[in-house]
Amino acid sequence: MGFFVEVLISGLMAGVLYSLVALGFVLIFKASGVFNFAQGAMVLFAALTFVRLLDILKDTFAPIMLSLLITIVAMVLLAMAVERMVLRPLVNQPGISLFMATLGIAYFLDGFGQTLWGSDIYTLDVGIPKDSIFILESVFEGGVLVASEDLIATVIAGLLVVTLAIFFQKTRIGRALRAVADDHQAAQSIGIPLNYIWVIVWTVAGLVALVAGVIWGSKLGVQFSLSLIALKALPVLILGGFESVLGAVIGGLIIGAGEKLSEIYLGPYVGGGIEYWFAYMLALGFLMFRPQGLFGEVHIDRV
Amino acid sequence: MTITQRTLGSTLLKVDNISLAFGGVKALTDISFEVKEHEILAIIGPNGAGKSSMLNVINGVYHPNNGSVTYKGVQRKQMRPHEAASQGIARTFQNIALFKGMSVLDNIMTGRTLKMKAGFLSQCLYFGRARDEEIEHRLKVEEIIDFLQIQSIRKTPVGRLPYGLQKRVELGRALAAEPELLLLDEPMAGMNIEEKEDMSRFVLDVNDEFGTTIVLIEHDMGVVMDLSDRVVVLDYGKKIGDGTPDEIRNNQEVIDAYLGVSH
Amino acid sequence: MSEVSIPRSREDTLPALLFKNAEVRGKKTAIREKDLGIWQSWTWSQVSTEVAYLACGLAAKGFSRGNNLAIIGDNRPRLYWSFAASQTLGGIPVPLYQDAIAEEMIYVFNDAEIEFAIVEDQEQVDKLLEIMPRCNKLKHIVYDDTRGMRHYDNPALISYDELRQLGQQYLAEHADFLSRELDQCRPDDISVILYTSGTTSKPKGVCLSHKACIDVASGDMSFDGYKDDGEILSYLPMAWVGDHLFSYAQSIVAGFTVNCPESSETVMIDMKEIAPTYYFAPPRVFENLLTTVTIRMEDASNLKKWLYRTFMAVARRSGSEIMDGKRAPILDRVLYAIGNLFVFAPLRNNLGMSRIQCAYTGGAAIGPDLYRFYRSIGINLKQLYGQTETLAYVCKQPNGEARLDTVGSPMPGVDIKVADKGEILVKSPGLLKEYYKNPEATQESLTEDGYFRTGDAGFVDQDGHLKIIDRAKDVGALTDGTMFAPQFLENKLKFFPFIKEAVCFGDKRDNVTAFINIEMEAVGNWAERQGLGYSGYVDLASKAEVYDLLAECIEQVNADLAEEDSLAGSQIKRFLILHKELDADDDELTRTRKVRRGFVAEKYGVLINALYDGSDDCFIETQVKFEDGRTGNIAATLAIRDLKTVAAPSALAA
Amino acid sequence: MFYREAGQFKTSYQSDQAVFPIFQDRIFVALWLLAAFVAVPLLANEYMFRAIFIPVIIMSLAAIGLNLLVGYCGQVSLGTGAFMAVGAYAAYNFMIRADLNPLICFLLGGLCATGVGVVFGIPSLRIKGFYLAVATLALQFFTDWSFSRIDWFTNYTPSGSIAVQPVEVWGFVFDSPLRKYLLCLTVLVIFTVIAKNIVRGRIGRSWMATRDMDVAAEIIGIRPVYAKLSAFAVSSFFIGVAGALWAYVHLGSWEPLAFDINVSFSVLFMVIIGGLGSIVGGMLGAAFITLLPLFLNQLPLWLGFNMSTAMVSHLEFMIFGALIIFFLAVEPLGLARLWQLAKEKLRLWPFPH
Repeated sequence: MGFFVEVLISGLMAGVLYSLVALGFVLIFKASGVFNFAQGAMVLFAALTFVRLLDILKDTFAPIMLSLLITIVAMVLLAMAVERMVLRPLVNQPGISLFMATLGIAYFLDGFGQTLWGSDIYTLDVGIPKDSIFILESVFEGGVLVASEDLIATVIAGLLVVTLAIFFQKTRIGRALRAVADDHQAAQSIGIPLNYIWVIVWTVAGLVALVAGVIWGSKLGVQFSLSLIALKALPVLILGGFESVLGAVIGGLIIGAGEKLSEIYLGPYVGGGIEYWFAYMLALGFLMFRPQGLFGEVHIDRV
Repeated sequence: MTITQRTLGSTLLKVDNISLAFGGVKALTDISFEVKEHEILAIIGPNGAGKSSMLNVINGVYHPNNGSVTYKGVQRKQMRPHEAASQGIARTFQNIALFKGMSVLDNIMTGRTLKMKAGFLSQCLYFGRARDEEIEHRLKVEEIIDFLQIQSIRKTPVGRLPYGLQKRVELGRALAAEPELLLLDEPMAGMNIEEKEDMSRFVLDVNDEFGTTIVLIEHDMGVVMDLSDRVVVLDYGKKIGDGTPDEIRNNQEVIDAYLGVSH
Repeated sequence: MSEVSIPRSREDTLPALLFKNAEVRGKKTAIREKDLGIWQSWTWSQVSTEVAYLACGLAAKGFSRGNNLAIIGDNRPRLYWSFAASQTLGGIPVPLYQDAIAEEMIYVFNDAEIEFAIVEDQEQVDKLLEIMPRCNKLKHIVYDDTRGMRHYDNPALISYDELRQLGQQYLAEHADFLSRELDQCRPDDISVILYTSGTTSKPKGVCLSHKACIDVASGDMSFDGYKDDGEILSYLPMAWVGDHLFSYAQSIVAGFTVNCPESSETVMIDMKEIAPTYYFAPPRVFENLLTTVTIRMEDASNLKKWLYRTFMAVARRSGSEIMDGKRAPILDRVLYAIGNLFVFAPLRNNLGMSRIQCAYTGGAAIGPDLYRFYRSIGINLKQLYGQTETLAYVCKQPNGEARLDTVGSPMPGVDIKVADKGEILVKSPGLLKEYYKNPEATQESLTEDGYFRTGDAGFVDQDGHLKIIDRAKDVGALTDGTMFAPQFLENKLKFFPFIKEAVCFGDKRDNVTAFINIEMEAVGNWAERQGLGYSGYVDLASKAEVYDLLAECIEQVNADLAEEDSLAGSQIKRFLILHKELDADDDELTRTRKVRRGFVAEKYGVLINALYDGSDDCFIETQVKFEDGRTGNIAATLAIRDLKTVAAPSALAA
Repeated sequence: MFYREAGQFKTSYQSDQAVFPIFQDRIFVALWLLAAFVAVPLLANEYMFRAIFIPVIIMSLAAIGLNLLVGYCGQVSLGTGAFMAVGAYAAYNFMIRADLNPLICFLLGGLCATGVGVVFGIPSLRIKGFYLAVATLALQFFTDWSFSRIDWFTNYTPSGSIAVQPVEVWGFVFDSPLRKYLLCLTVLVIFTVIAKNIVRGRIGRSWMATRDMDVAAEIIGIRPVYAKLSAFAVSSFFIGVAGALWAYVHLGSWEPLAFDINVSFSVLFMVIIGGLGSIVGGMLGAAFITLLPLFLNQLPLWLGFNMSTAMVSHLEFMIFGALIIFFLAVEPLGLARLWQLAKEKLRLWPFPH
């Protein structure tokens, strides 16, 4: 039993990180209707930039703060570039070609990041304690072993989610963003120029990517494979629905937990490694019954 | 010269107490009317009166929450659009729904799909049945092109055509299916006078030459009164009038709800 | 389509030749029509079958020898066949312009006592049903296109297909009927009546015989050397003599293929698809074409524009000569070859003229630029001269002898005489037989020795080319009897950019003098380039330098005139420049900007006298209307200038 | 300019509907075939065959296949690699277990791909656009996993990688690059003709109709089920065969990762850059994407400075990415469209329009 819970928790914690990446997708999709395949690449790019700056600025008075600051600036610039060079020329194009465009962005970022910062594996240490601790000792004898970095990650992710939720529900900009998703005219009528909104959203998505990048990075080291976790996040979206922040979180948890559990309990029968596709199959099966996802909105196409 | 009057046949289409709602919004409430063979019926009403929804119900795009549609004596509950098509119901759309990536010829050709039977293999080789079919149906399509007088744009991609011509092509695509019931959703929206006259001419010719029954939605009262044998008036999803153009013209409720405000 | 036994005849008539084609070139395409997206084609044997059925159909309906068949519609195969069908039965086809007004139609229908009409579509049917009450003879109307006709129940109406059905049966029952009918046709029988749209008088029906059509057709064939492999596009009205000759008579005689365009909007496209080998168009058609070309080139890329300009310059220089195999600078030949690859050939291709062996124009004078353009890009454009009464068969320009100012040399078998006042008299194989039921008209149109009075004034130049200079009625004579053709002189003068209007005098006087209106803009620019100051029109018009300038121009004209014996005498001796522009508001011009000779002569009598009494200048005061309607006076003293004249070559010889 | 169409008129629908109605085009195509079947074999050397022609041809086949699905029917798929893998492994298993004629095995490989394609096409009936794209990703990962973890597919080879003998048909061995080249070329030509025939006929039109406006398509009687599934079927058959060829003729020996998601992406790029909804586009794209890396590798040498292979591959990524965005924004119809525009210009020369 304890073991089950341990697996479950570790799964859920992995899930939180998935949802962190998924959040990036959701933000951009909500506000610009773009399915941003480049989210993973943004994670890698952010992490790379951060870790290399850290290395460069290690002798300054506040390396972390500085490099964080610069990385944020970088992400803003990136957002602007994307708006200027991709979204604006492609405005009013069918969603699918925007999607393919983000494929392009992904490739470009991967290439660019590595050209700029090199392609080795960099260890990232922002002082998150790496030791493991026992929790819930009262519940199970022996308790449950969890890595404290996972705990912290979870906390950070949780905070992020909450802030974003508030941002979307309460702030004027946030509401504007939701309006944009619904229809562009409405957005204009609110008086916020579309391009401006896009920049904001991509920036926010960039920051989310940064956070995700830092956490994953400090966990696995910053390396190319980071850009692949985006692929992991896709099923999360399908499960949660593209438009729903909450969905991204729940979906992430389900996928994370499901993956781990299935690997442990089903894997042995089919030769293991099923976490490689389990999430997808889960999502796919799910699609057939609820195409719009758990929290997605139903669309009636009018003629 | 004397011109023989055309005669209306028996009931072709009958809708009974159709109601339709999206979520909470009621689009249609308890609509009933019938269409006789060879008739031209106009559905009019202010924007949002549920005219298009009515057409969508008839050819199975929407499924009514209750009420039934009886077509050629067969009452039906559920029906997919392509089934409606194979039953001989064709339509055009309020905002043109042509296949932008294809030429005028190909667009109209798609209208023949249901009539083409060639097997997959012979298509791969473009030999025998498939090729003969292509030619045979091309002939039919050319007759329609001739009928609509769009010979000069035959091979043009529809995207490049002016609005009025696109509407014509769309009509052509519908005609290619040789429908018995033709649904026209605002065939003359946004046209100038002569374009409207042409289109009216075509609608009459279609009804006359091919004996096609026509249900059309139109805003231009003049056109409606000239073209239609009968007029059904909708307002906020309810039927408030049903009769000959003259009856409608003098129907107080209609005047208040529609004519009064629109003109 | 089932074959029918082909009727034969000893006599050469158009239908007989048509049926003969079915034997000698039965498999060859006789006619095409762009219909339902492709070029529907009929071989000669198919055509003969169709004609046979149609003829029998008409016969079944009671059409017989002596009947006239009205034919109205666009160029359609079935309508062409109805020519042959009616002729087979010894009837006479009478094509009408499809856009003719009701009045005109009614006149023709009654004049030709038409019982049968065959028309293209509903539109024409409606027209006929409308005038039917006033055309008491009209009994039967056959229509080709059934669209929209289903509810017409007028007993007079019958569709082409029904008629064809009837014909099929009738033929089955009367096997040798056609041969018998055909045998009765004689070459001298009237084959067609073409009504000339009379601008002043009522339309007159020009009756042409089979023989005339056949001789003319074969004459043209031998002249331009085309055979049965030709392609022509028939897009001009069937009621017009040209189309009847080219698209009907010649195609039967020569056996080449006629192509009917899909519709009037698609003529250009169809022209490109077919690329005819033989092409006729009135000047305005060529003009419109050129305009579209220039317009389209306007928005071309600079490179293309440059190519176009550069090589067109070369072409204008020596294109025509190169085509005619005349001498041209070697460099130009090279450039032209390159230009041909990059500009001319593609251009011809896009105009659908890449296969043209000869293209003709006529009916009106063609502008020099226009004429030059087509010839220079390698299209063998030539002029012809003729009228309905001569079956458009009088003069044509032989290959290599195309010149702007002539209409070519007389065709084989054509004899031309120049009567007094230079009126041209023609004896041609294509001469009309008579005006239909109008002997007196026939009388006055023909001289007692059987020449046709064209009503055009002209003369034959040294190389034996005919020059048309004027309508005969406008032509006068000097006291010494030399011909005086004011319009001809004035047009020559007006070719100069500096001259806006010119009025020549000389009828019943002993020499020719002229009023000149300067073209303000052109002369103004010239003056500025010369650094010549002027205060306004009157001032500019009176400048000695301007007089010098114009004197030069006119003396060039004189030089040209001297070339021609018959005109040498009418060189311009003296001229003056008017102090005001001739103006329609002052009734000096017609609204169509033609000079009102008489009015001007009277208004400026003083000046004319001065021109002839040898004085060097003359004071004149004229009343003018200004834009705002006020009237005022302009007074000026106009200088009068003597001009050099050149002695005529013959005079030199003498 | 060199198109002289005057006088080329059509007297039958058959000639009007021909693939190359214009005479000059027929000449042009004939020349191409001549070059491909005669000139290249005479002139090209081993390296060219191996590094350029063979891969380009096989990838063209795959790209054409994917284009049928994405370009003509509008259903985006990121599972190309998977279909190729299925084709390859299926062919392999048929060969070692049933010992059939290799060509048969290739076709059977294609058919297996078709089967898988249809199954994974079913979601397309309910879901659209990127949802579908993601669904196809599922296939990609699933096959990656299956062929690396389920040993039966690899015939229990310890390393999990497969090495095969050169293809031998009726005693004729396709071992030399030239022979391989000719084999692939022939296959490509045949399949291209088939593809063209399909897209110009009823099926093709129903695909395009579904792509352009699915609601309207259904309303005029085109059944979405047929349209979409047939597209999936045909497309994956093409891709499956391409996969088999890729494995057998080009690689000769391969491990599971030979058909991973990057293959899917690069084929998709071929289609986008080459031109959505164009047969020629597939080939152009394949040529472009295959040759660009070679070019990039050479470039530094020509420019006289050397660059680490890693650096080159990064640049490659960047350039691909940039190109994709460029084409989507500037010329969504890709190289094929550019070619078509050029042709239009030539036809109207000297007129601009």
